[in-house]
This record gives sequence, structure tokens and C-alpha cells, in this order.
Amino acid sequence: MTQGKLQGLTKAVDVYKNRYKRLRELRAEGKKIMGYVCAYPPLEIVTALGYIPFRILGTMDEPITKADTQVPAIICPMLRSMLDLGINGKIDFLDGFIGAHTCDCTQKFSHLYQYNMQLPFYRFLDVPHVVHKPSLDFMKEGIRILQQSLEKHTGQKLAPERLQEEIKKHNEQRALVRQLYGLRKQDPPLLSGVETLQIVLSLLCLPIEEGSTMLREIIAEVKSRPQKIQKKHARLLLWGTPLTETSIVEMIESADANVVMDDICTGTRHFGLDVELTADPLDGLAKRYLDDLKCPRTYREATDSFAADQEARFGYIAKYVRDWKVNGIILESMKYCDTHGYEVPAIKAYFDRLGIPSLYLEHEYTMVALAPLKTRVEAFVEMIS
Amino acid sequence: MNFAGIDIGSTMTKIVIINESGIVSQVIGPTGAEHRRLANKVMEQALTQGGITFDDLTYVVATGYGRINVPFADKQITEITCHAKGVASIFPTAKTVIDIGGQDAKGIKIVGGKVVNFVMNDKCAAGTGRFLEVISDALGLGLQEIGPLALQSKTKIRISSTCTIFAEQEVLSKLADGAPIEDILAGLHEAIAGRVFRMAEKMKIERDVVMTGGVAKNVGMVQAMENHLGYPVLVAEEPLLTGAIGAAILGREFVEKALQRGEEIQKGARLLEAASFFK
Amino acid sequence: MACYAGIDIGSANTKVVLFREGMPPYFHLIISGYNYRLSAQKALTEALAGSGVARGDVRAIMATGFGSQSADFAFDQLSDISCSARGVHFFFPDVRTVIDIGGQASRVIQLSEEGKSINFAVSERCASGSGRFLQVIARVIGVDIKEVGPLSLKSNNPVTYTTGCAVFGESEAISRVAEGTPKEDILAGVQNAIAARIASLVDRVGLQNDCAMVGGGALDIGLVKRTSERLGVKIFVPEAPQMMAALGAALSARELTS
Amino acid sequence: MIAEKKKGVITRLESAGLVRPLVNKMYSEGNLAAEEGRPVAWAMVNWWEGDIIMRAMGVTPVYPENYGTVCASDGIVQKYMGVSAAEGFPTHLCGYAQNALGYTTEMKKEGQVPPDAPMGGMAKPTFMLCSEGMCDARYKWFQSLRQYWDVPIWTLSFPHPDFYDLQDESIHQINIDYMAAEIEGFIAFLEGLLKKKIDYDKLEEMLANQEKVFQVWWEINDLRRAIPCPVHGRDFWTMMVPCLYQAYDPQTLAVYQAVYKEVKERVDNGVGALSEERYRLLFAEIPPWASLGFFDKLAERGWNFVAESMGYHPPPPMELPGNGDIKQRIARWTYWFYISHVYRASKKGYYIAGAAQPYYNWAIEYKADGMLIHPVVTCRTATFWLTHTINVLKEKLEIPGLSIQGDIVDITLFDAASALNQAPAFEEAMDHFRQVRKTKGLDW
Repeated sequence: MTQGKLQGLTKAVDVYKNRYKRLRELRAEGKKIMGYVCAYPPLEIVTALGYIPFRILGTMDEPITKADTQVPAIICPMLRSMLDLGINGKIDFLDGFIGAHTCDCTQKFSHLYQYNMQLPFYRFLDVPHVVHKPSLDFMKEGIRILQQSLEKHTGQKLAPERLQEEIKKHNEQRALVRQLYGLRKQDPPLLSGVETLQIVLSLLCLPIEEGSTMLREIIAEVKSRPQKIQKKHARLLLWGTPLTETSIVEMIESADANVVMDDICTGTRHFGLDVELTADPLDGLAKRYLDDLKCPRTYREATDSFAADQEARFGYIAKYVRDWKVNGIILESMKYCDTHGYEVPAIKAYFDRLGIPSLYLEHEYTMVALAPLKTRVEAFVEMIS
Repeated sequence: MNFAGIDIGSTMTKIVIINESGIVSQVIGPTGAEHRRLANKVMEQALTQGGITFDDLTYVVATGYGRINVPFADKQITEITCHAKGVASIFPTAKTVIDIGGQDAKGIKIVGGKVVNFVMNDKCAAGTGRFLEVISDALGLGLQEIGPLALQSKTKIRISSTCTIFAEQEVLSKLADGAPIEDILAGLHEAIAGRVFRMAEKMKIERDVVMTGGVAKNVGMVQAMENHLGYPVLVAEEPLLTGAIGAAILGREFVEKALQRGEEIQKGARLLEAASFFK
Repeated sequence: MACYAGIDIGSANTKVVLFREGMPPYFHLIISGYNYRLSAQKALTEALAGSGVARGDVRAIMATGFGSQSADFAFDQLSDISCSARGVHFFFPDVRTVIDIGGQASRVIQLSEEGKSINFAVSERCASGSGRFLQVIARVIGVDIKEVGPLSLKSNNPVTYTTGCAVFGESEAISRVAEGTPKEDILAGVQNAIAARIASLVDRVGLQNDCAMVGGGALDIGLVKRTSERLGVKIFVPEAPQMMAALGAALSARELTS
Repeated sequence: MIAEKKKGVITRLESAGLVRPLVNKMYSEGNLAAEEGRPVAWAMVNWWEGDIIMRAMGVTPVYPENYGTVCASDGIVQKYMGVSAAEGFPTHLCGYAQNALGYTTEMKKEGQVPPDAPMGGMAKPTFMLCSEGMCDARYKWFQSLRQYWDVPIWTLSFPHPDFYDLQDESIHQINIDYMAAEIEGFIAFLEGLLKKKIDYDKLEEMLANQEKVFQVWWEINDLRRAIPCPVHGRDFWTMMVPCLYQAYDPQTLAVYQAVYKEVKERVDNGVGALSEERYRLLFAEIPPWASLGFFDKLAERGWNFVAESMGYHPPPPMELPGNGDIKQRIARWTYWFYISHVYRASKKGYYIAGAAQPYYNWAIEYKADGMLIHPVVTCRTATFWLTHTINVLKEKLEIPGLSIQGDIVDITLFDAASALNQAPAFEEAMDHFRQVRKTKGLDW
């Protein structure tokens, strides 16, 4: 049975388990697939010009082999895995690729990926690290260049009105995801952390409308399903680097804890806030993707005190903590991530001050190496309950 | 009522049985990875020593590396929580626990017997008790001998290999080149103490500091650690037992709470059989 | 008659090869112990005595290996990478990829047609990547190192170690035995772990046939088998694989003087 | 044979000695300024984007990155890295950053420069200047320092064009305009902070000097294409410092002119830096600062290092068009430095292979026999491309590469012994590929 015909959670799980199956189906139907890195390339433009966006991710399941012949082992293990999957022909359904400077390694990866894959369309989006007038203009310019090169490649013109429509469509899905996350505010949450991650990861390899339909089905299904998630002592928020498999969340939820909220880019960061519908749609896109999108890779202007800095950088997480009644935070980072690494002491200090205990988990981005982390999580849960 | 705490480490099993008033019996099981699964035998020993039967145990809490594998425990609690509880019961003034075990090293911050923060290293043998075991074996010395020897050193010798097995090699060839054994040992103690100290300092070590685990019996390590801290550390009479004691106390508290609330106590399968780590 | 000596002072064994034109090389091996200077002397003297070569006939001596500096009587030192390459080339001129599993590290060397090393990769400085890993495990589960290979071939389901650390692997092996895991499965598990690391080294230099394995590790037919399965190629092993670096040294000693 | 090997130790440039006082000046001027109550900025190396602006405003920059190398040679880096880890910073972060974070923690604890800090330590900053150029550490790290120094921070933004876009001329002006706008913002920030206006004449003067310095320094390195190579990498690592940090300074120009004279003489007389140049090598990217003596050991084997690192190689003569507006010119030079080496290579039609491209170009220009790479455990930026680069040189130009792992500050990670053990084997590889290149019609 094709993933197209499945419904709700069953579909999400199936898509999650066979990530590329649906994309291959769609491609067989003549659709075009556009791979991209991180949450920064404006997908509205991609879908408006007829591509199905696919967030290229690595996997913790398979050891890295060929990529090590091109990139040293001290580089972000997820990027190395992404390259590996590419070289090994696992991602053989792309019609184009949008790279980006989101962090230094991702930029270098983007170039090396295209160097290896030689895809018919490649565009690089240079995302500044600072947020103010000139950088917003620069971001807008970058998005314009992306639009123009994709127009050139497809031979289509993208009218502002058409783009507006597309933005609405994406905002609609963002709203549905927020609604989905809302279901986790209750205690016990209506949706487990594992389920949520499965859904989000499947959304990242589905057409927008198809994903939104699936979300609607899931929301209805979850509200009315008889079996409930078990009530547990710890209600945790998960902050950190992208999760490409559920294993870490499974490990956490196998302890006396539910993961009820996240601040990761295979989660709230990706869907987060809507794109404002501005006269020139590119203004709205530039602001949403440079400023509203929250990732430690973006440097927030320093204000008059460190405390004010922390508020500006982490205030939105504190709001999550209040609204989702979180009583503990897990700061998860794969080894060799610089942007998240530098963040850890400051964010820890911030939540210490708010009286929310936090645990820093550094992992090697492999399944096998997770076992030792379990004791830390269990002890952390024992500590807060 | 009797409560048992059982701490299965990587190479050693420790059991403490307590009742309302205090310790009934305490046993440190046979050493070595080949024996660690025989927790049931150690339990029988502890029971005989205490003059009670297995059914006299109201509650059994397992902790340590092998806690998941104990078929006769009612509850599993991590060694971090148990060490904190155990240490606090012996040293009420303790704020920081530094535990160097066979398979890992931990730092724990405690307030009123509760864990408020902790750090852990369990990647490889460097910086754990195993490192010293391997070296003392290689030197044909008893684990208890190397500490005092290290204290006699005037000038430490640095061992460049981090990997335990290569360090062993390096130590022996340095020895062959005529380097004094005490200087080599001093270098090794310093290396481990340094690693563990830097790790524990991540949670800002506060006085009083208690060292636990087998390595706490090693005066050389204790002093090396004190050199980093700049003040003396506290060591329990039997530093190997704090985890088991903590487990037993946590079991007692759990039962008492349940009784106060009038709840019935959830118990495990209670099969007094060997533990298995890999099945 | 003119003789050229190569001495390879490894972390575990010290090997001497005496090379004379038109004669099979003479091999001699002793345990290094921990005083490399002494064992170097000893190994050479014994080799000369055993082969009946007069000290005076030795035209040149080349030292190589972990402790090559300790052979103060040698004319010069040469990297064990070049030496292994030369040694293998002497027996297998068609070999282009040499896998050298030593006590301190594993190396993968790419050879030119002339038997020169033209590319190589060396494992990181941790025992889990070296032949020592196997020795350690074999010792603790009481299997003679010579038995490791044959025994491991009996394994049907090799264990997967929960740790990358050789020392923790040691205690894991012990308690697995205590739990009744067959020793062959434990050994096969280690061989798989090492084979995996070798494979990634091979990837770095690029695999070219023919492929040979040398060094102490090559004495373990189990390791050879699992590595060849993993790489999907036939692996040649010279009859005295651990002597190849010493042989290479002897051959370059000859080049020194010619 | 052994005697033969001893030959070929480096004949250092006499004029290179003139660089010393400049370097000392760079290290001491920060503390001097602090004593005299003049403003001090902790600054990231910003490739001239911010330095001359600060200096024109009377601010003295102090470079914590450089202080990392000082602490590395001093050995105290181990302590500072420990303190940084104790503060909760992961140990895989930039070694310079770990060192500075540790140092700052200690300085806060002491309430003054820690007594055991080498070279009198680093004075407390009036403000901090981050740069987006090259790597992420260079803005995240000062953001982290904000936890310790409650002083203003400015981050100089920096475009990060992809190598595939460098032949697209239209993209360059967009990038330069952005930088110019950012520089304008920085000037406004400084004028607000220091309550005074910038002196554009002074700025113009400094920029003019800088442009001359670039020119000479470039010509000096171009002369290294001669066979035998007149300047060994050891001298390069000493002499690159003033260009990177003091290009505004007339003294730097004078020194470089003296150096040029000496190097030119050597070339005219066919004198090389080594009495016997057996091999010509490229090096990338950041050297093991605390173990530079290692290069001498290789020099004893006749290894001459003829061209180095993208991040330190001088900017070539300007090829980008643009107007004379001073902000535009400052922006253009920094931007040009960032793209020039790849830009020139792609102009020559060498196919685009990421950061491998400039080395591809230099390998041909400088007739290299091999390439030594130094993967740095705590620096992803300087390490990412290295493996790829030696792959490309091997595949396309039949030039072998040798990889020796180490770190920018953690000296314990650099294993010189095993490196030297690999050297002879690598010489065989270089000999072999010399033959292969001949058969393939490559002319060296």
C-alpha cells in the first residue's frame, strides 16, 4: 500500500520509517524534489515554483563510511552522515539542492555535497549571523537571487500574489503544527515526544498539502483515542541540535519522563512563527527566516547587560516552560556542534536563575553510544521528581 | 522491617541490609567481572550474616552499573542518587561527592541528601579506577600499595599515552629505562586526579568533599585530589559501600512514605537468581 | 658472503632478518620486553649465531619500528611503513594495498609497482584500533594467541561490544564468558570491531588489488577472514607476516650500500 | 648517508629579524594603552575590516586568538582549557576560545590580570569586536565572554559567498555593499561609544599604507616561486604577523621593503632557504604554533615549504572593480582577501573544487612535490577542507599529501615523533609521483 493512501498517525509512522518511499512515489508520478539544508531556505518559493521540498538529514542508524574519505572526523557528525548518504546513493531522488550558510560547516558541506552530487539545480543562500537593517536587506537580496535562479531554471515567473498564496499555505501548516504541540500542554500529554518527532520528521519529506491533511487527521485521531500517554514525574523540554531519529527521545521517555516540548530545528524551530504577509512578500520572508527563526547560529544584538542578553536569547524558551508546565530541561547536543556548544553555559545559567534544572547531554550521533547517557537521564529525572 | 541495598558495579557487588535502627549486615562480594553476576550469592551471604531470610526483606533496591539486571530487586535507582543519599547519611556536612569507580567517574552535588547536579565520565578507562588496577597489575603491585608509593615521589613523570593499554606499555618501558617507580606512579595519580577534578569542577565543587569508590582507599589519589582542591577531603570507613547504603535508605524511605499514605508497596519478581548483563 | 640485516623493534616483539643474495631470508624473533636496547642487541646476536653469519659479513644494518632509536648499532633508521611495503613487495610484487596490524597501531599502505609506499593511513593512538585489543581479550578469556584464529572461525553469532574501549571490552569479555557466551563469539566480536576500523583506514587510501595483510595481526586467520569479508577482496598473507618490516629493513640496508 | 641528511637546515632571512619589534609592539601595546587609560578592544582577527577603523579612533586592539598561541608556547593553556571546561564549555570548541574563556574566568576571580598570565596578560576590554569572517567561533565566543565582561560588543558581519558563485561578478558588489553598510554601522557604534568623530584623513592614510603593504608582501611571496625557494615557511610564519595586524603601520612597510630586497637578491643569485632543496611543499592550514621547530626537523631532510594557508596567504593585487569611497575600499580589500585565492584559480579555468582550488593553483605556480596538512582537533574551519584538498591534488595533479594531526593550542595532541617516522615513507611517495607527473606531461 502506498504512503499516499495511509492516514493519520499510521501514515506518519510509516513515512518516518521509510523516509524516502513517498518521495520516490511522487517522483515516479513526475513531481520534482528539491533537497535543502537546515530550516533557513524559504520553502514558500520552492513549492511556489513546483518543487516538493525535502529537508536533507543524516541518520544515527548507519555508520559513516565513504564520507570519512572526504571530511575529517571532527566535523559535525550529522553533516558527515548527510554526505555519506549522498555518496552512497541513498538520496537518489533529488532534482535540485539549496545549500546555505547557516553555520560554517553547513556552508562547506553544501558546496561539497553539490560537488559530489552534481544536481541539475544548485543555489546557495548566504544567511548573515546578525539581525539589523543591513543584514535583513542582505537576506532579502539572497532570497531574491534564489527566486530568480529558480525562475530561470524552471522557465516560470513567480508573481508576488502567487507567492502570497503559497505563504498562506505554509502558515496554515505552521498553525496545525502549533495546534499539535498544544495537545502536549495537558498532563499527561495527549501526544508523546516520540510520536511528535515521528510526525515532524515525516512532514519534512511530504508535500505541504499532504502534510497538512495528515496533521488534521492526526489531531482529530489523538483527541479521541482511548489509550492515553502514561502520566510521569518529569515534564521535559528538549533543547539542542537536530534529532533525525526518535532514539534519544525514546531513551528519555523510557525513564520516568515525558518530553512535552522542544526547541530543536526538527521541531518548533522549523515550524515556529508564521511568515508575515507584507506588500513585498520577500520582506516577510526575510524577517521570518533571518530574525524569527531561533537558532544559536544567529547572533542576537548585545544589550546593556548579560541578563538582558539572556532574556533576548532564551526568553521564548522560558515561555514554553511556563505554557507547557515543564519541570526540567535537557540540553542535547551532538559532539562538534560549535554554535550549540558555546550556548550551553549561558542557557544553563539562565534556567538555573529561573529555578528550572537542566542537564547537558553531549552525544556522538550514533545509536550505539546512547546507552551510557541513560543513567544520566534517569539520575536527572530522580533529581527533579 | 529490613531493607536491602545492592550495588552492582563493573567488577564488584556490594550489599547493605538495614532496619529502622541501623545496619544489619554489609557484604562486599567477590571481585572481578567473572563474579559480578553472582549477586544472589552475595545476597545469601548478607542474609546469613544478618541472621534473616530473603522473605524478611521488606524491600530491595538495586543500583550501580548492573542494577537493571538484578532479578530479585523491587526497584532500580541510579548510583548517582544512591551515592548522594548514602554519603549524606554518613557525612551530613557533605556538599560534593567525587566517586571514582571501576567503569566510570562521577561528581555529585548534594543538598540535604538530594542530588542537585552531577557530571559523569564513562567513555573509556582513562580517568577511572580501572586505569590504576591495570597499571598496578602490570607492575606486580597490589592496588593498595601504589598509593603510598606514589607519595614518596619527588618529581612526577608524565605518561603521554591516554589509552590505558598503551600507558601500561609506556610505564613498563620507562621503568626499563630506569625511571623510579614512585615518580611514574605519582605522574599517573596526578593525571587521573586532574581529569576527574576538571570534570567535577564543572558543577563548582563545594566543601565538604567526600570521595567514594574503591579509589578513595588509595591515599595517593586522595592526596592528588586534595592538591587540586587545596583542602582535605572526607573518606568513609568503607568508601565502597556508600551506594548500597544509599539504596537501602531510599528503599526504607519509599516504604515508609507508602505506608503513611496507606498505599500498598509495589514489589518486583523477587527471583533470587544470578544477574545477567548481556541477555 | 655479503649479508644485510634488518631489525624491527616492535612494542611486542623484536625481529631480525638477515638477507643474502640468492638465499631465503633468515628470520629471527624474540619478545621485546621493555628494554629495547638490550633486546635489539640480543635479537641480532642470536640471529647471527643461528644463521652462522659472521658479524663481519654484515655490510649494513637498517633499524625500523616503534623502538628503532634503541638500535644504536644500526647504520640508519627507516619508517616501518616503507619497510613493510618493501618486505611485502619482495614476496608479492602485485600487491598494491598492505594492511599492517601491529601492536601499537594499524596501518594501511598503498604501494607503487616498485614496492614504494605512495600513500598510507595510520590508526589513532588507542588500543581499540590495534592488534593489542585481541591479545588483551585472548589473555583474559584464557585463549592462547595461536588458538584465537582457528577458534574464532567456529563462531556463528559474534558479540557486539557495548564499548569501544579495549579495557572495558576486557571486563565485558570476562563476564560474558561467566554468563556462558562461547569464547569464539567473543573473539569474533573483537575481530569484527578491528576489521571495521581497518575498513575505514582502507577507505582513506583507497583499496587496490592485490591486497595483503602483515604484522602480528595477520597471524590470526579469523581476523584475516573477517577483514576480507568486510572489504570483499581476497587477502594474501606471507608465511611470516610479522617479519615483513624487518625484511623490508634488510632490503633497504642493501640499497644503502649499493 | 646520515651526514648527508644533516645538510640543508634553514638559512633564515636576516631582514626577518626586523619583524620582531613589530610583533613585540603588537603584544605590549594593549597593556600600555590600558595603563594610559586609552580604550582597548578585544578583537577577533578581522582581516582589516575593523582594525584600521578602531585605530583611527584611537582604540588599541588586543587579539585573544593570538594570546592563545602565547599561552600555548607558555604551557599555561592546559590550565585555562581546564578552567573553561569547568565553566561548562565543551572541550571540542576552538582552542583559542577555550584558552580565552579560561583566562577571563581567572581574571574575574582575581579581580585583575592573573599573576601567572604570560606577557602581562590581556587588559580588560572597553568593548569587544566580533567578526563573522571565516568561522562561527569568532562571534559565538565573544557572545560567551559577555557572561564575564559587561562591556558592549559589536559584530562585524561578513558575507559568505559559495565558491560556485565566485565567477558571478554581479554577486561581489552586493556583498561589498553589505560590508560597507556594516562598516558604517560600526563607525556609528564607535562614535557613540567614544563620544567623538572618526578622522577620515587618518583613516585614508592608514588604508593607503595598508594597500602598499599588501603589494610588497604579495611580491615577496610571489618570489618564492623561484627554484630553489628563497624563503622557507618558517620565515613566512614570522613575517605574516605584521601584515595581518599592522598593515596600517609605516614601519611594517619599511620592514617588508627590506625583506623584499633581501629575497630578490637571493633569487637573482639562485640562493635558496635550504642548501639542498630536495622537496617543495605546500602547507595548510593553521600550523602547530607551539611546535614550529618541527619544520626545522623536516628542513634537515631537505623539505622546503614554499607556500602556505589560504587564511594567511597575502591578498593579491586587487582585481575587483569599484569606486573610491573609503568604506567601499576597506570592505573591498577584506572581501577580496576572502575570495581572491579561489577567484584567481577559477579565472584560470581550474574547475571548482572548494577550498582545494587555491592549493591546486599554488601547486602549479610553486611547483610543489607534496602537501603537508595539519588537521586541528579544535578547529573545524581550518580542518574541514584538508582531506578533500589532498584528494584533489592527488587525483588531478599527482601530488601526494601527508596528514599530521595536532591542535592550535593543545600541544599534547601533536605527535612529532610519529610524524617524523612517517617522513621517509612520504619522501618515497613524493619521489614516485615526480616520475608519474613526468609521464603525465606535468612539467615538474
